[in-house]
Amino acid sequence: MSQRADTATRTKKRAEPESAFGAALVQLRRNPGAIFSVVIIVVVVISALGADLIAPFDPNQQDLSMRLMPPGSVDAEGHHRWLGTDALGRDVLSGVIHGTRISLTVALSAVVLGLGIGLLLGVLSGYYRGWIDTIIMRAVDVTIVMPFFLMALVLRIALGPGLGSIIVALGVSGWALYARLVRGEVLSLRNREYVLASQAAGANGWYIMMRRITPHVIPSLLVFASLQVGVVIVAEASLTFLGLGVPPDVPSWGTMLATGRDYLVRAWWVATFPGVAIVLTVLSLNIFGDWLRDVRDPKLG
Amino acid sequence: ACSPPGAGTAAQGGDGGDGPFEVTLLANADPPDFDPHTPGADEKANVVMNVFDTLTVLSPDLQETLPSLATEWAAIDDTTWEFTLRDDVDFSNGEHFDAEAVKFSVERIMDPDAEVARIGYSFPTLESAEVIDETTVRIHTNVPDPIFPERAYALDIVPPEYTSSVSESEFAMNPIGTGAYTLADFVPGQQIVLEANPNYWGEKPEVDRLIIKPVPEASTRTAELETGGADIIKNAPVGQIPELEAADGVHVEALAGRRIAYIGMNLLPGGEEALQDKRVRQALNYAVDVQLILDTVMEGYGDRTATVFRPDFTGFDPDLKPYPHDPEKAKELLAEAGYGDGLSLSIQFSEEIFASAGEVINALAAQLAEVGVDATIEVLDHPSYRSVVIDGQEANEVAPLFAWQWGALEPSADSLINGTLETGGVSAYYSNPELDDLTQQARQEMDITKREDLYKQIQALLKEEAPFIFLYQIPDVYGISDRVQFSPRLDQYVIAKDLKRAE
Amino acid sequence: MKITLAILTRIGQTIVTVFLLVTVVFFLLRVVGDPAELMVAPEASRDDIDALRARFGLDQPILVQYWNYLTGLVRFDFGMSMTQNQPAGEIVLAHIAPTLTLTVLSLVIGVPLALALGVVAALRRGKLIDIVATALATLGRAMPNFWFGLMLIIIFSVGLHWFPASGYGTWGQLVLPTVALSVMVVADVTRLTRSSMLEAAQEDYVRTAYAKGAGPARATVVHVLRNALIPVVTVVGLKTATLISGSIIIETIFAVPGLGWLLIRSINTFDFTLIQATVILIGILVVITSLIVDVLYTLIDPRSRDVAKS
Amino acid sequence: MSDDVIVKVRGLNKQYRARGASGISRDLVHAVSDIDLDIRRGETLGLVGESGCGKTTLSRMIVRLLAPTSGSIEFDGSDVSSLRGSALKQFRRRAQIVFQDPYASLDPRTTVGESMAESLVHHGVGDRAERRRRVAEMLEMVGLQASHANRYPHEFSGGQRQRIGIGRALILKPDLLVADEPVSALDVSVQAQILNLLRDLQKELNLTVLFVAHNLAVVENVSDRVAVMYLGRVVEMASREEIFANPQHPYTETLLRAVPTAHPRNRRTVRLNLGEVPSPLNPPAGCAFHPRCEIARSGLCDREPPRLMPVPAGAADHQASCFLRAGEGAEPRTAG
Amino acid sequence: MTDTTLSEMSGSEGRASSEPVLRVRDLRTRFELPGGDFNAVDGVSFDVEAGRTMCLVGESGCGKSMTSLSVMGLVPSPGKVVSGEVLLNGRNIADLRPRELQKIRGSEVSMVFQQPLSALNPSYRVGTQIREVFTLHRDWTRAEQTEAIIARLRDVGMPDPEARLKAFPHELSGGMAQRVMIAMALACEPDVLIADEPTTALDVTMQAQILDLVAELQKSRGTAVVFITHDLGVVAEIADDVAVMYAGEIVEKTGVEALFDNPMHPYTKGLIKSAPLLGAAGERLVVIPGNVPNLADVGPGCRFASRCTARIEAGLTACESHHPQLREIEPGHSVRCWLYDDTAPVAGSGEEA
Ligand SMILES: Nc1ncnc2c1ncn2[C@@H]1O[C@H](COP(=O)(O)OP(=O)(O)OP(=O)(O)O)[C@@H](O)[C@H]1O
Ligand SMILES: Nc1ncnc2c1ncn2[C@@H]1O[C@H](COP(=O)(O)OP(=O)(O)OP(=O)(O)O)[C@@H](O)[C@H]1O
Ligand SMILES: [Mg+2]
Ligand SMILES: [Mg+2]
Repeated sequence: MSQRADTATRTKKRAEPESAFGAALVQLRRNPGAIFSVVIIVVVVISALGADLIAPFDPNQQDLSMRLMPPGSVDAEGHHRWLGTDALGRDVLSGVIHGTRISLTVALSAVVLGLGIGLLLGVLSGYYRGWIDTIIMRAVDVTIVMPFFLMALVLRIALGPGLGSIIVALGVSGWALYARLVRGEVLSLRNREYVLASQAAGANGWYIMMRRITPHVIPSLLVFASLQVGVVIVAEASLTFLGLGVPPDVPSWGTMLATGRDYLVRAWWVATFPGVAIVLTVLSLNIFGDWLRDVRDPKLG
Repeated sequence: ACSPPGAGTAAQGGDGGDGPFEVTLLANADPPDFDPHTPGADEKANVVMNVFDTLTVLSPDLQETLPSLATEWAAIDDTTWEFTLRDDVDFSNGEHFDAEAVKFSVERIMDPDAEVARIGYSFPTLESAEVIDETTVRIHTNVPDPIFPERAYALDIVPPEYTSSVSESEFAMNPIGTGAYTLADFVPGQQIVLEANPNYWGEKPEVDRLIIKPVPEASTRTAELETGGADIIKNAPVGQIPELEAADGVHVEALAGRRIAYIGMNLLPGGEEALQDKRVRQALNYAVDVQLILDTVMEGYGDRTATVFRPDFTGFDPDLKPYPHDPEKAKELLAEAGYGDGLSLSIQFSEEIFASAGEVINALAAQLAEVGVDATIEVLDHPSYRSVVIDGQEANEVAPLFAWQWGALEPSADSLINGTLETGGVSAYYSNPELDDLTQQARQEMDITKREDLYKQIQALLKEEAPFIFLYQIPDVYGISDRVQFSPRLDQYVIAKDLKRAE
Repeated sequence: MKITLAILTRIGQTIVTVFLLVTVVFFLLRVVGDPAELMVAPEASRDDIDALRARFGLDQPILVQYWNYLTGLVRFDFGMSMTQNQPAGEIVLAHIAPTLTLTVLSLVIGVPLALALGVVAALRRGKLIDIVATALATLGRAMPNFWFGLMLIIIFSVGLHWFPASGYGTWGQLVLPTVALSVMVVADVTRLTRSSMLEAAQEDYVRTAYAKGAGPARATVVHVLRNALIPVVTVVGLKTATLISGSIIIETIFAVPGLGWLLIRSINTFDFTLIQATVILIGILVVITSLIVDVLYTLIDPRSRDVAKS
Repeated sequence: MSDDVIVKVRGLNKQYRARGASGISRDLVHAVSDIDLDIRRGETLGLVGESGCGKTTLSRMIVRLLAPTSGSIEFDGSDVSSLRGSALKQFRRRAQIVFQDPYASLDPRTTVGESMAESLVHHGVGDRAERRRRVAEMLEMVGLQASHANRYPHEFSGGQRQRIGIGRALILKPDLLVADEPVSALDVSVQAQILNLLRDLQKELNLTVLFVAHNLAVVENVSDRVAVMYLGRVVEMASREEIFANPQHPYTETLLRAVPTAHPRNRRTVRLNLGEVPSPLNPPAGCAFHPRCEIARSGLCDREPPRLMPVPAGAADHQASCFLRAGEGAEPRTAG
Repeated sequence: MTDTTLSEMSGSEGRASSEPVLRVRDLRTRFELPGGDFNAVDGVSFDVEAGRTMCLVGESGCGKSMTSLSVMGLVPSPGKVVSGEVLLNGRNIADLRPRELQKIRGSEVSMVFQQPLSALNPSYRVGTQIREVFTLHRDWTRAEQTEAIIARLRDVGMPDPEARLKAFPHELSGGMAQRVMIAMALACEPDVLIADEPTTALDVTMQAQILDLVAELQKSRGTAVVFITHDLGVVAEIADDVAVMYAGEIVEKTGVEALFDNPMHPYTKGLIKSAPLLGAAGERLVVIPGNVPNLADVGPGCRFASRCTARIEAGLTACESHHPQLREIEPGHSVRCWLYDDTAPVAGSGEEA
């Protein structure tokens, strides 16, 4: 008997896909934090895509005679160095802009990689249960227990230096979280009546996983991923700080921070601006992710 | 610098002038152990050099060989050195020092059956030790070794009775020597405390306690020095040197160090084709402006070298000038060699290979780019980098260009050439029979002028052949509290008994 | 009866996880390279390297090495450290205390603070204090912690001379690393507390409380908070695990000789046995933490207790 | 029509392993125990029982969405209880199910048309156009419009969704339709629409229906025969008229007494003391109903579970699992 | 227990029995949502007298729960009571300060909800949750509280109440949990008990017991009960008076027998006929065509107009354009329908008037 009222409440609470989008737009207008985060994210994405057009200098262009110029100064050739120059005389602003591209590429690829693995294994684990589940979940445990830096180091050595191995390292160490999340969702989805209905219609396991389960997992996974992008940006910077990350000639926020740390007192701008870029971006991703979640789950909204 | 409340570190103990004088030294990490005869000399030096004595010592510039446990020495024949020993020396546990202890130490080092790896490789010429009487010992070498008395600086003397009565690892953790200090306390990760040895045979040192603390992060070491949490830090990040120079209560002491930085080239068969051409190698040397890098990136520290010879090396040729910065010449040579349209090379390094390696390599790469050499930078973590370069000839994973350095302890180029240039050297990616021959001759030449002459020939050959991009002598920069008087040594050791209270 | 069974099963799972961890770490490390080459001085001869290999059994087939290692573990023998003349197990044990001290301190400081912030933010939803608290919490996630750590040193040690910049042993030395770690705790726990408060506030039983005549304060503290804490416990548990294994950077910066510090050090010296021992110990600590969380969970959530009844 | 059995269930059991919070408790839930059941071709068999008594479990086993722990299910003469793979798929063409919750049983991200056509796709029926035609036809048959095929479930009310669910189940023209509480989630006014629809469709398509409900009045309205379940067992089975006019099992009597009256004038005047439903985790020994039963006899009813037997003794089409009532042919009936 | 006499005084004895304990006048509860604004409760008025049970019936979403929550002053945001009065013992709750309102809730008026298990706090023992009511409203010692808790649990027919005190909600069946809820609601002997579909989540046998329980307790205490349900069977079982709601409004209001004997509103008629009745086997059910309108866009006319067949039979034209008022057609029987209203405007006259 309970079901009748159950569904009555559920219709009030459940956000349906189409109407949620409209509601999301309306909500966006009402939420200054979300507007701020969207603006920052747009700026970041634009800098990443158009770095070559926007940045005033080649980020790798050195001039040892113009090193450590403070923000706002004008160099010998009369160019403004809005955010100053670093120890090799490279333009900090240009570095920050180009750094966007690398940091974002690394973070997004790592998240996509981790998400891909996590989604696949999480769905398999949650759908099939049994020994597949046991194996995958033990692997999850091990990955989570394994120190991230050890994994990063080993992968880096195994795969050689370069962006690829960092992406793999960051991605591989993230899969377990996604897999866990996905598995949890799948466990609750696989007994939904519409999944059973599909089974009754003669669908096989693969079809059900691909068509009836995965599409429902993805939205909450994306919300989580948007938060995770921020985590990965910070993790990349940390790896670089420990010398396990992005090579020093690649202008990423992490490398700028890592090399700039020696100048924190003498030339604060070298590390501060990329630091601010990280903080703002990650902050925005977090606010955005929170907001996405609120919109999806109107119980909190 | 004033002291933070509650810091409670011993560094402040000696401030008053009359209390015990404590000096705090910050290191990167704890040494693995304190056995002077096992590898890891650099990490252990802070303890070993203070706890143990050697037969001879070198002057801070490494030019002069001075008496220590040995009062005098002479070559008896081509392969025998005789040392006369002090008779008034006891180990800190009371065991008496005599010729047997020297023989024991030599045999310990050379023991082929030792449980653990010993540093036999540091004494390539050492054959055996012979006790003549209590205060006389003879060292036999397998080939004539003119510089053995200098090498003896690395030969730490251990007490035979104690050493053989305890296990390897016990000795390694509880070292007993004749030195001015004894190991009073060791808390892994926190501190090593050395205390003045009351029974020391020499002059009583001013520093009562030397405290060595491991602080892995360089910026933190700088901060500790600035806050008074430390008295001496080594190798502050170059970028922070001006900050230290400006800070209150702290001064900077620097020295052109014993380590020579260079860019190695993989010249073995299977290495980069273009580099086989001497003109290309020379062009690379012309292309770089090392002095500019020293003046800027290195904040004015570090001395340009013409080749890999230090000024203190036997036979150093002061007239041999470094390659000048001449991009035009470089382009010309490249064009001659058929690389006028440019050349792509990759350059490998690890951040730890020398100070500011990342920035230096970046700057070098930018300079190479100006003459059309596109140098892709590849950074490895230090351990893997080491394993790539050291003994990596067969695997041949090393990049065409790689940043490397060598720090000979003696004022001789021998170990450097042996390790990095002589055919088959552990990190040699070069093979030149002429060089091998000259090196072999110099090694065995007892006559000093002839030896000097051979080394001059080697230097000329090196400059001409340009198997490296020659860089500079890596500076040893110390940040020092104003309460301590310290003059750096070329060998980078902090010898506590040489430290003085500042007036 | 069933509770004991539950605990036994958990311990069984733990053993399996640790065994897998050991295996993964063991083989991963062997992929990486030969420690013998890395350990000797550059000036060493090939014979020295071979001697070293023989000494640590690195010349044996890998499966034999693995078997020997496993049989050693069963006897709690983690092997000799390759760089330090001591059993790896002893070295690792000597480095547990600083990590645990920092972890516990940052939890003791961070969790109550985060709870307070989260509760206030949830109660004043949309108000200034909510925005400030959430922003601060988010900032904690957004700031790379090495940067934050260095900033702390520059401001509070170099600038203000309030606290020593590094080391371990005095209370003063614990302040800055604890703050740096607490920020990580505060960030996540605040956010979770806030959202789980908001969620619990929607529950029917809160309406019941109001219908009974409870005021907002009572409804919030007695009814909402208590239930909101349940998911928070889980996250604090996970967080503790990250604190234990993730204190690497903080320990490096503040020169705290804990497990993270040891791990980085053994990674840098390629001391395989020490890496293995450290990772296994970290693994065990993490798994113990999750056991403790499970127990706490049972205490705080009566629904998870009824496994025992029927 | 009368004695042609299409589904023959014998000794059917289903046990669930109930997982505790820590994931390791090994309690067994006996959701369905020892059920024998025949469904005759063309009839509507109503299945009633209280929440948790195993109705859903039984109905899902019959269409093989769940595998039985033991026992057999014969469909049209062949055992389907252990079918797998393509044989199972073939069986599914002939036995379909309508779910209880009209909101949960349609994938919110799939159009109604696609959901309905899904079984056609899996069974390779027709091409796209043909499938679209059949979906349109079916939509109209259940009282919706062909144009609704392109809409998403959230655009429909509960009653409309339930129509879609029925349409989806019938599109393969199955022989057996299991309807698991298809109207429990609906308001009375909509419930009436759905009940009428089911009745019409059954006639039109010559369906056999297993109709599950907890509302006795609903069951009475649609069924030819009725089975009453209690705690995993069928305790009584008879034709509709028999069950309502002449209930034999004390539990059935209890159920009937508990139904609210249709008019205030017929209000109950005595307070009912009906007891609590025990947990299926550890059902009472013997007859599961004996702790609540007014006529239970200790030493008889608490020993072992009674089986379905003809009651009154020798009755052709009325069975109940009650020792006391079965023996009534011999003993005079005691309580009223 | 002086309270009992107090509540009795203010309840059944001290007041003329015609004086209702609860009067709701023209209550309007509004939701302003991005998707449109609407009145979930739209001008609802009713009275409940002490010792009587007033049933609110209607389909899902018609505003039954919002009505009850408005009476309690517990409308969830963004909902708001925008007009009308709720007079409890003559005092308008809208005029009360929050503290006074809190004093009233749980002591003068209390409520039982539909989902007993989620309405109980999962983290506290049953006894603790009942005790909270006493802590909030009575100056009793712990021992007195415990005694009263046990007494209340016994009242609601809880077997072994001393042991059940220590139970957590998840250890109870739905029926037991609902008894606890009722014990809690009646703990302070309120004048008014609002029960929002208290049996919908329960099985028939359980429902029968709960209905008995409510009726019995009410009789013994003289409590006024507002009983919300969608099940006409339950109404028949328990109600004295009935109000039928449709789309936020009351469309018919009368005594229970009158409602079943002589339903007037076409919606009420449909409702009664569409429910299958025991004993009426195999009959085709009467169906109300169409669906409940969306509250956010109700037209100017009768909200039932689009589904109403009677309107067509009677040839009424006003229904789509003019909103009917609730009128007392017979004594104690009010209907909101133009069929019973001679003043029904003729088509087009709306625009003219
Ligand atoms: N997947 C499952 N795991 C464990 N127990 C289950 C599972 N599904 C059902 N059960 C249990 O089996 C018993 C029968 O459940 P079932 O759903 O068949 O009952 P039902 O009669 O359909 O109830 P309702 O009227 O509530 O739908 C219940 O006690 C239920 O808790
Ligand atoms: N929190 C809310 N936000 C927005 N709309 C709401 C909210 N709660 C209820 N409503 C709307 O108010 C109207 C009345 O709801 P209410 O809960 O009173 O209905 P009900 O008659 O109690 O229905 P049910 O029988 O399903 O309990 C419905 O249309 C519902 O959608
Ligand atoms: Mg069911
Ligand atoms: Mg309601």
